[in-house]
Amino acid sequence: MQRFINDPDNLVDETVAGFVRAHSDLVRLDPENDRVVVSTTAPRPGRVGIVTGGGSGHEPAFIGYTGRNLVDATAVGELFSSPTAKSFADAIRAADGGKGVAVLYGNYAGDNMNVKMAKEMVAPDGIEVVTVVANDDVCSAPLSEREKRRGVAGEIFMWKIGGAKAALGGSLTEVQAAAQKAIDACRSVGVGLGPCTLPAVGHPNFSIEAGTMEVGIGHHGEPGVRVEKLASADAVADDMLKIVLDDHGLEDGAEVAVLVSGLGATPVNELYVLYSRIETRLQAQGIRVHKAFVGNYFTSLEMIGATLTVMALDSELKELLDMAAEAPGMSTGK
Amino acid sequence: MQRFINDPDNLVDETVAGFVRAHSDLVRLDPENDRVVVSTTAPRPGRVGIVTGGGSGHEPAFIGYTGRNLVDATAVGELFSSPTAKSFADAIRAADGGKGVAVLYGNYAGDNMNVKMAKEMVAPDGIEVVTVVANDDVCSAPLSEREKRRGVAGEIFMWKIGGAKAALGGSLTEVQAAAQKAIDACRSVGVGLGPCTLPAVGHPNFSIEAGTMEVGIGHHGEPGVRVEKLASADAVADDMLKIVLDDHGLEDGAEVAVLVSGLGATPVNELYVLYSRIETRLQAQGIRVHKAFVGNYFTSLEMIGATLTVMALDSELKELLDMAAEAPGMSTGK
Amino acid sequence: MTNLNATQMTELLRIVSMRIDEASAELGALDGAIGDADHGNTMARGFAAVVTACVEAANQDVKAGALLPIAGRSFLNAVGATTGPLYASAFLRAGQAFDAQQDIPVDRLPEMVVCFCDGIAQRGKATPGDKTMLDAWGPAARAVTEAQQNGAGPVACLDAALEAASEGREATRAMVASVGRAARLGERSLGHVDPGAASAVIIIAALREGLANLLQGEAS
Amino acid sequence: MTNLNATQMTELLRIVSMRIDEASAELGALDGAIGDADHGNTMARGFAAVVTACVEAANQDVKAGALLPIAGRSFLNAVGATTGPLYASAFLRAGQAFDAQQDIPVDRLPEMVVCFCDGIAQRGKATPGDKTMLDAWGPAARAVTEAQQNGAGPVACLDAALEAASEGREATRAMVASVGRAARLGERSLGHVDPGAASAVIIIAALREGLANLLQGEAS
Ligand SMILES: Nc1ncnc2c1ncn2[C@@H]1O[C@H](COP(=O)(O)OP(=O)(O)O)[C@@H](O)[C@H]1O
Ligand SMILES: Nc1ncnc2c1ncn2[C@@H]1O[C@H](COP(=O)(O)OP(=O)(O)O)[C@@H](O)[C@H]1O
Ligand SMILES: [Mg+2]
Ligand SMILES: [Mg+2]
Ligand SMILES: [Mg+2]
Ligand SMILES: [Mg+2]
Repeated sequence: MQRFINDPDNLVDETVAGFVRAHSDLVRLDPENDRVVVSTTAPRPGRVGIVTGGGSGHEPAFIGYTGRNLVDATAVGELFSSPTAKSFADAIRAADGGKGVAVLYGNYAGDNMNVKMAKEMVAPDGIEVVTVVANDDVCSAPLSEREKRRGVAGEIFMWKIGGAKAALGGSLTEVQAAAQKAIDACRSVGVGLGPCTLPAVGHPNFSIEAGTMEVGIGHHGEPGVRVEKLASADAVADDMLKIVLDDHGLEDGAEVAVLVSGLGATPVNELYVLYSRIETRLQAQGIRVHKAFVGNYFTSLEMIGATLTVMALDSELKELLDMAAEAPGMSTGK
Repeated sequence: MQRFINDPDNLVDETVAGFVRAHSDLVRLDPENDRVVVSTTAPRPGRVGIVTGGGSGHEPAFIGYTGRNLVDATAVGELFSSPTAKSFADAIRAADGGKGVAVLYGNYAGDNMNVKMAKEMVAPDGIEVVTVVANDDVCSAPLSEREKRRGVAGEIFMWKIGGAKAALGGSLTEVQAAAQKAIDACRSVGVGLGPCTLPAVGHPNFSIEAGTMEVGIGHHGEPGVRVEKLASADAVADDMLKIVLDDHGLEDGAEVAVLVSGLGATPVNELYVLYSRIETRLQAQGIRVHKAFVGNYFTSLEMIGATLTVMALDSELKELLDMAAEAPGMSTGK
Repeated sequence: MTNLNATQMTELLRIVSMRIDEASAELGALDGAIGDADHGNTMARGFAAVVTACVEAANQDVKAGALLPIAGRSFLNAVGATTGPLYASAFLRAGQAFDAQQDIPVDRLPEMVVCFCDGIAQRGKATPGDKTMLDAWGPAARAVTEAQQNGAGPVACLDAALEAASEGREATRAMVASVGRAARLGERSLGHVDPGAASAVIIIAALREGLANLLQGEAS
Repeated sequence: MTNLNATQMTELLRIVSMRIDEASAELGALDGAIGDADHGNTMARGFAAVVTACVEAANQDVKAGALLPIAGRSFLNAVGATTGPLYASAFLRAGQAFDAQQDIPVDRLPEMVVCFCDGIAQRGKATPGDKTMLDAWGPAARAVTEAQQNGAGPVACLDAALEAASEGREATRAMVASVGRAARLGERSLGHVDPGAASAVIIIAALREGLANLLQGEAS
């Protein structure tokens, strides 16, 4: 395992410690809970609070999206494990500015249960809590069972939109509706070329044979829907886009935001190669890219591979997406 | 080779194509030369132009630092190869706003020669050109022969400072002096845990045995000064910091900027683990971190490893560093 | 011995923790095949926290019945994950069945299996055949109830639970996961043992081992 | 045959390009050991561009002497890198030695080696023993001059150049690099052949091969 690790059991604590020190202009640690990262702008009195949380190992997600006009407080879990209910609850308390809190998180059994328990825990504090559950990962269930799909990189768009709506003074219901609309408009797919290793386990989770790729892989290495011969970048881009668009049903003239994220060990230049092809094909179908994000936005330790997320935009989503936001993992808009 | 590649010979062109499409709000392709990326804010009439350039495979460097208050035009080379003299010359022309152009690049034989030839090429255009050569890589030569050292991630600080000085209306001499001051104040070191592969070659450049690490590695995989047993993250951080500080001679009370960059395949969370230790040790020595950057800022394809850069700050460098800048690879300041 | 006091109960849980820890790599590998490889870590971390909390509580001289909610909260706060809420609910349910002011009657210890099953089912809402830990806990709970009705002693009850849980674990191989992380695998989950079912078997085996040790220690 | 026309000169360069291309993996491996593995790619790309440009120029009916600066510029614009300026200067220097209005006298072809050496030395400012391509081109150039003085024919001159360049290449093993990318290696560059010296030998061998082919073709 060629990695920079001390004791694997301390990896998450050390990550969070380094993170809040490196970005002390944008975030701080919750004084009550060192598994909760809070924006220096939070809580915002009179504004809806935005909370998320998830397992570690996806950096800059989840903590990296804590910041101005984005997420107010983020609960941090062990590697690939949901945060505790208590951490979600403390994040909710930290984000609460008196107008309620929207918890925007991904559809995993653990997160579902822990968020639910967190809601119960903060009920005595009188904090009104709503949730939006990201389920953008197309290959994880058929469209007819969308509620079973995993949440993946589309969560970033959900946070961005929810954060912007809250910053504009939207009510709890309005923020929830905007975040829901954002994730409803997102479709994602992942392709894996190489596995990742949980340091405490010490060897890869799973294996991807050299010369093959796993289409539809989850961003913890959950197996995909097809194992195929490794194809060219263009063929992979076409395949990803087809998976996303077949599910999406966009019309000619549609406008979209596109996110191509590396999974951790794919060279950044290759993400641009994928993006170039994706934009070409979108254009050919009469779909306009309003805004693109290309880079390591939502990783899976040192997995080799990439994810594609396409969010369909209407004028409201466009305006919210374009609004300035500043966080360690994403600084966008003016 | 588990990579997203079409024809390896087209990789650079496809990268640049994807890059300018994804970031069309910030950059465009030079209409004369598709190996030159130009900021949408360039040329800035009455301002000194900032140019850089280097081999590909380091994304977001070099192209990613083209943008507002940063680099005006960037020449793009093949993977790990200096751009052509013509590309440097075209970048100089694209950046020229009538007040001269500062070419801020790294100390490699090819870049030195190609920049020199480019200067000759633009002489007939009447563009005044000065150069600053980054040589921040401590392990690549003894301090007494600093002019022989390679330029590595310290280049980012050099661009940031030079770009800010130019934006403030500094003269060509002032911009050159500020960039020179920045790189003089930088020390960097790299540690490699795993090799990288040029797609046209098809197998790794070099090998790093499992369980070992290469201290002082160059960011093209140029061998380091020591091959050692892979140590803990803290021990690696201490070693890197010692190499940098022994060379630097900072005083108690000094203020610094710190950049910890991944080399391409190291999980982002581990960079924060390294950073946490580095800040702890700096503090213990009475050195204050004014600003930190942690992430994949200057990579080497899918090399496993990290680099540390420490820049000593005075009030001028601090002010220039803090100035707002916006480019695909770095968005900082307000 | 008719009752287990807090120290003895802690000792039981320490054995569970030890056995889970030993199996952690194996559980990680099972989870790696159809999930995300962290099941060994989360279970080991959770039970380690349970033991720490119980040792502390036992030192404060509480009754064994009071350990169960303490164990539940410590598991929940230590790991989160899917197993955090599930085993927290398991322990809390057991806490409801036993009086916090009393030690735990040895004869009733096997009821913990039934409580665990109920707590997990209630929190996780999985149904039998979903390929989860419930496919081990469910048969184990039924086996305990049946054995108790037949007048079996506590170790024999746990023996029955262990056998049923092991069969349940093996049966998960033939199931297609339909809740939890592996649910997205569809047919590809076939042939793999569910990691949560595997750890359930280890817990029951460790409870049986611990109880037998305690009774034997007393007998000798 | 007394002169090489543009088509024949292009043919010579095509053979150089072919041989460099064949050796590209090997050159990459040599560069990988002490540098950054791109030397094979850059040389192959550079000479491919040279051939393309020369074919085009030869079709426009220029004289062979005019090909040399065209080759230099095309190499420079194709690859950049370290080799771009060095081989561009090499070709440009050769261009100065031959009249652009004339074809290239066969007897004088070996002078290209001397010109290459001078152009590379002037641009790169390396000194002998620095472990660069100059440690092959330098001995080769001296061998050509000496052979010419002894009245050797053009193929024999290139034979002498090839032998001297090969020895020079082998000698780089014992050198510690002090310019170029490998310079930062210090002692660790010892024992490795310099990739630039290795490609220089291939160029000279290909020139000799090409010239011998042309002369033989004429003789038969
Ligand atoms: N709803 C549920 N009810 C009962 N058990 C569940 C449920 N969802 C998941 N599980 C169990 O959890 C196990 C996985 O636990 P673990 O790996 O620790 O968490 P995660 O899936 O969050 O990584 C599965 O093997 C399965 O037995
Ligand atoms: N100043 C110099 N003069 C002559 N040759 C040089 C000089 N610097 C480097 N070289 C040669 O260049 C070769 C490396 O070329 P190449 O790998 O193509 O470029 P880069 O080093 O930029 O990757 C070295 O093996 C060496 O022979
Ligand atoms: Mg998990
Ligand atoms: Mg190179
Ligand atoms: Mg798991
Ligand atoms: Mg090279």
